[in-house]
Amino acid sequence: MKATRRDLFKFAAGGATGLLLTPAPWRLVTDAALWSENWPGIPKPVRGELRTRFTHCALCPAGCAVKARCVGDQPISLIGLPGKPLCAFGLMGHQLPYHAGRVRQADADAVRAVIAKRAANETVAVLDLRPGRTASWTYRRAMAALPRGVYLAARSSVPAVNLDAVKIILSLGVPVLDGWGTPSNVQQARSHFRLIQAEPAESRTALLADQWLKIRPGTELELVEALATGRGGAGTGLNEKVIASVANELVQAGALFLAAEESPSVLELNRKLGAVGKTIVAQREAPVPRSWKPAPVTPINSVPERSIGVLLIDESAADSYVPWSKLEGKLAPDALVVTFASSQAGYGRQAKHLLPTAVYPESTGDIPPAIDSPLATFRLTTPLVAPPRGVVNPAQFIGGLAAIDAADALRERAGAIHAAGRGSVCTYADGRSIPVEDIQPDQFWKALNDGACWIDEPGGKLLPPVLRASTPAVVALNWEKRAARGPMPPLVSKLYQESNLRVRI
Amino acid sequence: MSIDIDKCTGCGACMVACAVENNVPPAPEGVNERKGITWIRVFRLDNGAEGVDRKWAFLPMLCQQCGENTPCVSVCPQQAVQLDPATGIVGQMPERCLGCRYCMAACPYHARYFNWWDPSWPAGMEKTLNPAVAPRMRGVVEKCNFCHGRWHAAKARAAAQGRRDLDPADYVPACVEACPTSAIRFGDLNDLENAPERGSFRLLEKLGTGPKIYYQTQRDWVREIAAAPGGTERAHG
Amino acid sequence: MSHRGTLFFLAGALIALGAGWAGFPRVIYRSRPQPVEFSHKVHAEKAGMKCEDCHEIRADGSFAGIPRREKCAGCHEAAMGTTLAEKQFIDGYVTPQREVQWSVYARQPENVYFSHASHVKLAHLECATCHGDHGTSDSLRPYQEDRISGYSRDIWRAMKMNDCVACHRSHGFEKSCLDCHK
Amino acid sequence: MLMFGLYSAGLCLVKGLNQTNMDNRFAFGLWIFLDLTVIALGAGAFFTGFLLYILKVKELGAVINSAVVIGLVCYSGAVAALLVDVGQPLRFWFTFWYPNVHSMLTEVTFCITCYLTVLLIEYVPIVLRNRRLRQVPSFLIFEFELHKLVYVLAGVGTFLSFFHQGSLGGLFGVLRGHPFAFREGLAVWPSTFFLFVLSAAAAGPSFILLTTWLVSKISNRQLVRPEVLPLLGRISGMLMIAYVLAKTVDTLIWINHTSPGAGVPAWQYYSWKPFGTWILFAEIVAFGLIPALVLLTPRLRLRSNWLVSAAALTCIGIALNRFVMTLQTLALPTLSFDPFLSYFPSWQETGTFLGVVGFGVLVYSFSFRYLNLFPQERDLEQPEAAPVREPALAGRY
Repeated sequence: MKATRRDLFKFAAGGATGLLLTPAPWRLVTDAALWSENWPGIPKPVRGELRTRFTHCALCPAGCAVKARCVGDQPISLIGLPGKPLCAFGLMGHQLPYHAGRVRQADADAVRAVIAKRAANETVAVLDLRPGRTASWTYRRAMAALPRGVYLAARSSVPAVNLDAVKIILSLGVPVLDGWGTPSNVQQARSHFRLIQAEPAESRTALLADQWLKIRPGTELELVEALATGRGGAGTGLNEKVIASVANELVQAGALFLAAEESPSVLELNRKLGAVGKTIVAQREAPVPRSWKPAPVTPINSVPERSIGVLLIDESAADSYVPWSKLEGKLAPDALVVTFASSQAGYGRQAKHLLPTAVYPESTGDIPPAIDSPLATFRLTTPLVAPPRGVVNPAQFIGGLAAIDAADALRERAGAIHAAGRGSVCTYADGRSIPVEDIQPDQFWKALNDGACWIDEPGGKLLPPVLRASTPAVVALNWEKRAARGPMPPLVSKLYQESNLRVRI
Repeated sequence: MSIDIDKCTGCGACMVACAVENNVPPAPEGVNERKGITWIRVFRLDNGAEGVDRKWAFLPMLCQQCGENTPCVSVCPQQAVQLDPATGIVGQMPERCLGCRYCMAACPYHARYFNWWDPSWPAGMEKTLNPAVAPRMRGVVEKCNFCHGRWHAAKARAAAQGRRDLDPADYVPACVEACPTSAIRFGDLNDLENAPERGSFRLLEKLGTGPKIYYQTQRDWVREIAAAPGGTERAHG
Repeated sequence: MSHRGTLFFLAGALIALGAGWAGFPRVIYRSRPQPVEFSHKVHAEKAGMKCEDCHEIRADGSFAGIPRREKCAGCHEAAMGTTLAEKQFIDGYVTPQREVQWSVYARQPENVYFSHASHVKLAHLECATCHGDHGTSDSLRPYQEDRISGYSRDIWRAMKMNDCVACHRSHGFEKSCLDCHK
Repeated sequence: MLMFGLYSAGLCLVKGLNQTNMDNRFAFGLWIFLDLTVIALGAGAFFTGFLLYILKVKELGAVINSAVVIGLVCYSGAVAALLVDVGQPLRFWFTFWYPNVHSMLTEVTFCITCYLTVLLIEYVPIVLRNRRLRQVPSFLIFEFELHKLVYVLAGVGTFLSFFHQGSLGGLFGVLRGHPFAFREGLAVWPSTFFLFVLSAAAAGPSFILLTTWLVSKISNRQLVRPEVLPLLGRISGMLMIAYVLAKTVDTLIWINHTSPGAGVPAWQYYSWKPFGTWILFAEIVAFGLIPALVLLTPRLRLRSNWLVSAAALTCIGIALNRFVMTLQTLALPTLSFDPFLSYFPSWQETGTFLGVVGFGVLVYSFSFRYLNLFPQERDLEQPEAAPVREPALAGRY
């Protein structure tokens, strides 16, 4: 018998009916839906034991204490300590190692060789974009050891601000409420100081300030003069009644007077108002081993033109940048510029070589006392993540040029601090604070590494700072400005792109 | 949960902390504030004045966890949205969601977000994801659930100690934990000490959706703007 | 004529049924052996160990799951028995300090939250209630995963959502999706 | 056009909905508008069926087939668009497996799918009338059986479509979050439920009238007896007038009671350009009352150009109403600090839209070419069929 077309139909129909009575079709439909739960492209978070580790945030000079929640050794979220919160940027810190623009590879040895050759008979200069660290001391030691070494700091040493004593702040465009100083301190002090913001732009601080002086761009110093002398100030675009009342206010309350830029007149006014020595005090550094012989800090302006043969720039923890135009003139015609950075964003374009560095939270180092801490402090930032292979530690590299082993510099300094026997160490895990003389050096060192802060004892009156004309009354430190130069964690898109909360500067 | 608008400085810490906690991916190319995913989103209000009289206020907006005839729950065709009777949290089930976006149309607070893109993190960053929260797939709706992963963790911790009930300290959402000015406070509305304080208001109360987020402010213009429904010319959405 | 048609019809139906019931399961699951031979029986009986000795619940209530190499190495630093499996394990993993890439039979989908702590410590469930006789099995059966959805076959055996829901319902614990989903 | 449609739909399915210009605030776009509109226009199918088989309005036998095809076209198109519109098409069956009975969308999905099958079954006999198929005896029997069924089907169909037309209205009526759309209900359904049913019923006949007229113009044949179209017009007109009245009452209630109750004075909605009060006027009077009156005045009704343009107006009116309910609702801000939103479909959306339309035109014209859509056609002696010119159709669709 031969099957006709109709039989074939019947056969197919039978097959279909039969199939419907099996799990197959239903399972396929279900699986298709399940597949949509984990089709390619949906990552699976790593499971593991949850641990808590402590470190300090190295993103800005505030150096807030950080409590990291880790799965195994991998931090999955950062948070501040109770009462000492992190800023938005700090909360994303653990994502920095994964930003797209990161540079990972370079031939460090070749660069080292070249520098060593030229260092013999040319001026070698180190530009330190965050002075006051132990690394900075290493640079100064190295430069002292080299025949013609010069140590340049991006900014001269900053006096500290004693926020507790502050009654009123007149800020010339300093983002006081938006990334300046230690956010938690500013927040707590906010209740007892009045903020007058003189700024042309409608910044966040300006709008949150008690009073906003909307001055014409570039008339900050004119305003200062007017406040000092009580005359003029028409150029600022404010009427003299306002200026007078502000000046009056400042005199009433021993004011702190902030300025974004270095200027003698600002300094003068601060002195006149009696802020210096009361609210503007000397920045104190933690003790340093006596054996360390540092080179002096050379102001960039005093470097002779076209004198630098080799310029080494440490961008690894930059908090303030020097405009390239300012450096260019100082370089010899065939100068060799090497920058230590994690991305091309900074001086990478101008430098001949870029040696990749670890980024927070991979990096190891210490954070100088915050601008709003009148007391000396010593805080380590210890790696939460292992840095990738091929990154260079600038301090060890530059130290190496002068045959200085900087690997243990931090430990040596900790030893010196312990030897001094002053102050106490506050451990974050248990929140206890122990006087230094009560613990052993290695305990002290261990505590520092496990997340602890050494704070000098408050004793003694706050010394007035040594102020040169070039000293900024108070430097504006602002992660947003810094971020404009350096890479940002991917999630900042939440602030800049997916909401209109902030605008890029 | 109660939010003090006067304390909010619009720093955005809550938004970041939330995204980190809940594995919300960073924005792909071409995402704007209308296509992005921000379970908590800080809106910027201003008093409409110009120049030095101009004042800002920041209003953190998250799912209001509506308690009475919750708009999104009733509309979902396949029970992907649910009001948890025990916690009062409005839960969104990404694995059940069809992606019809009816719930988003229904939500007057625009607190629901659609995954327009496949979730993607820069290479290596998926290691930093939070195992307590499952990443969502493309084409589904997601929203704030008061960091439910933390609630689970807290329960597990309690269980390990043989407790069934939670202490208030055991469970705090990420935004609350991160807020530098503690403008956002969190607690069980059933406890007396968490009863909304006098003068606090809720957004679009008249819609009768019974939101569980209470806002406070001393500034009249803020109250006037925040409390009034219907758009304003000086909108800053 | 017409019953000839019926014949064809039935033939089709039968073939389809066969394919659907017998053939389909073979096709849909990808099967792979576990990297190391392991006998729960031996550990339970000879060594007299209990489940929680290896599969512990951590202090924070999270579940450690399959023990990591260190834990095994705690006993098996050097060979204790004479079995080939143990020798392979020590040479292949303990000595070179490699982690064993186990395939987890009971691995739930990513969006499922399951707390062993609350089920074991509060509800006092036996492991066998969900895991069956796995604890007394003498050898590890090959791991079968669904080719399309990528989930383990064991989920379909005894750990489907319906199974959870059924039990929760019977004990009146069924509150909301968020109880078990994340 | 179809190709382009398929391509853009494919893009949306493969790359995801980021291809569209919809966003978190404008969660619904062109497609939902399309769905609501075509389904409303497709309502002609059920209503004509209802009149013909249940109320025994015999004249309508002339257009019933065409009506069924239109219905089929519209519904299948709508379903296709919906499948592209959802983020996870693979999970479509969840709605049937885990239905949430409180959701209007569930109601819609259920009814539409059921009704689509009904339409398919109704479509079968039309197919079977095809000359060549008629040679197969067993099909003849089958068809005969079906004919007994058709009354049941019509009943079921009417019931189903009555529901989903309504629930489509309910879709927005229940949006408590959008005072602009929210309406208090009669029984479990908001008033929009019934308004949609009514308006759909009103628009359906008009649309059939329109297409019939179009087709006969294009194929320059007379398809139906001259009295049929005016009849359709009259039906449409009567329903329309009812609809307009109901709508007016509803609007008044909403302005004076519902909306203020939600804390929004109604004028606020219309303070946003370009949606001034004119849109309300257009919806109710220009595209509602006027065509209704025209269709109800016998003298005008008998003039084909008046008749047709009135029908057209009606259809536009319905489309406008659907537009207001979907897009304007979403565009209006709810929070005080919301902006008024604007939205313009991306080319992928438009492509899919056109694809659906193209598909509709294609199916319809093929059915017209090979099947016997207009039984009376053969009675009215005519020259042989002229080929169908699609673009012309497409443009006017």
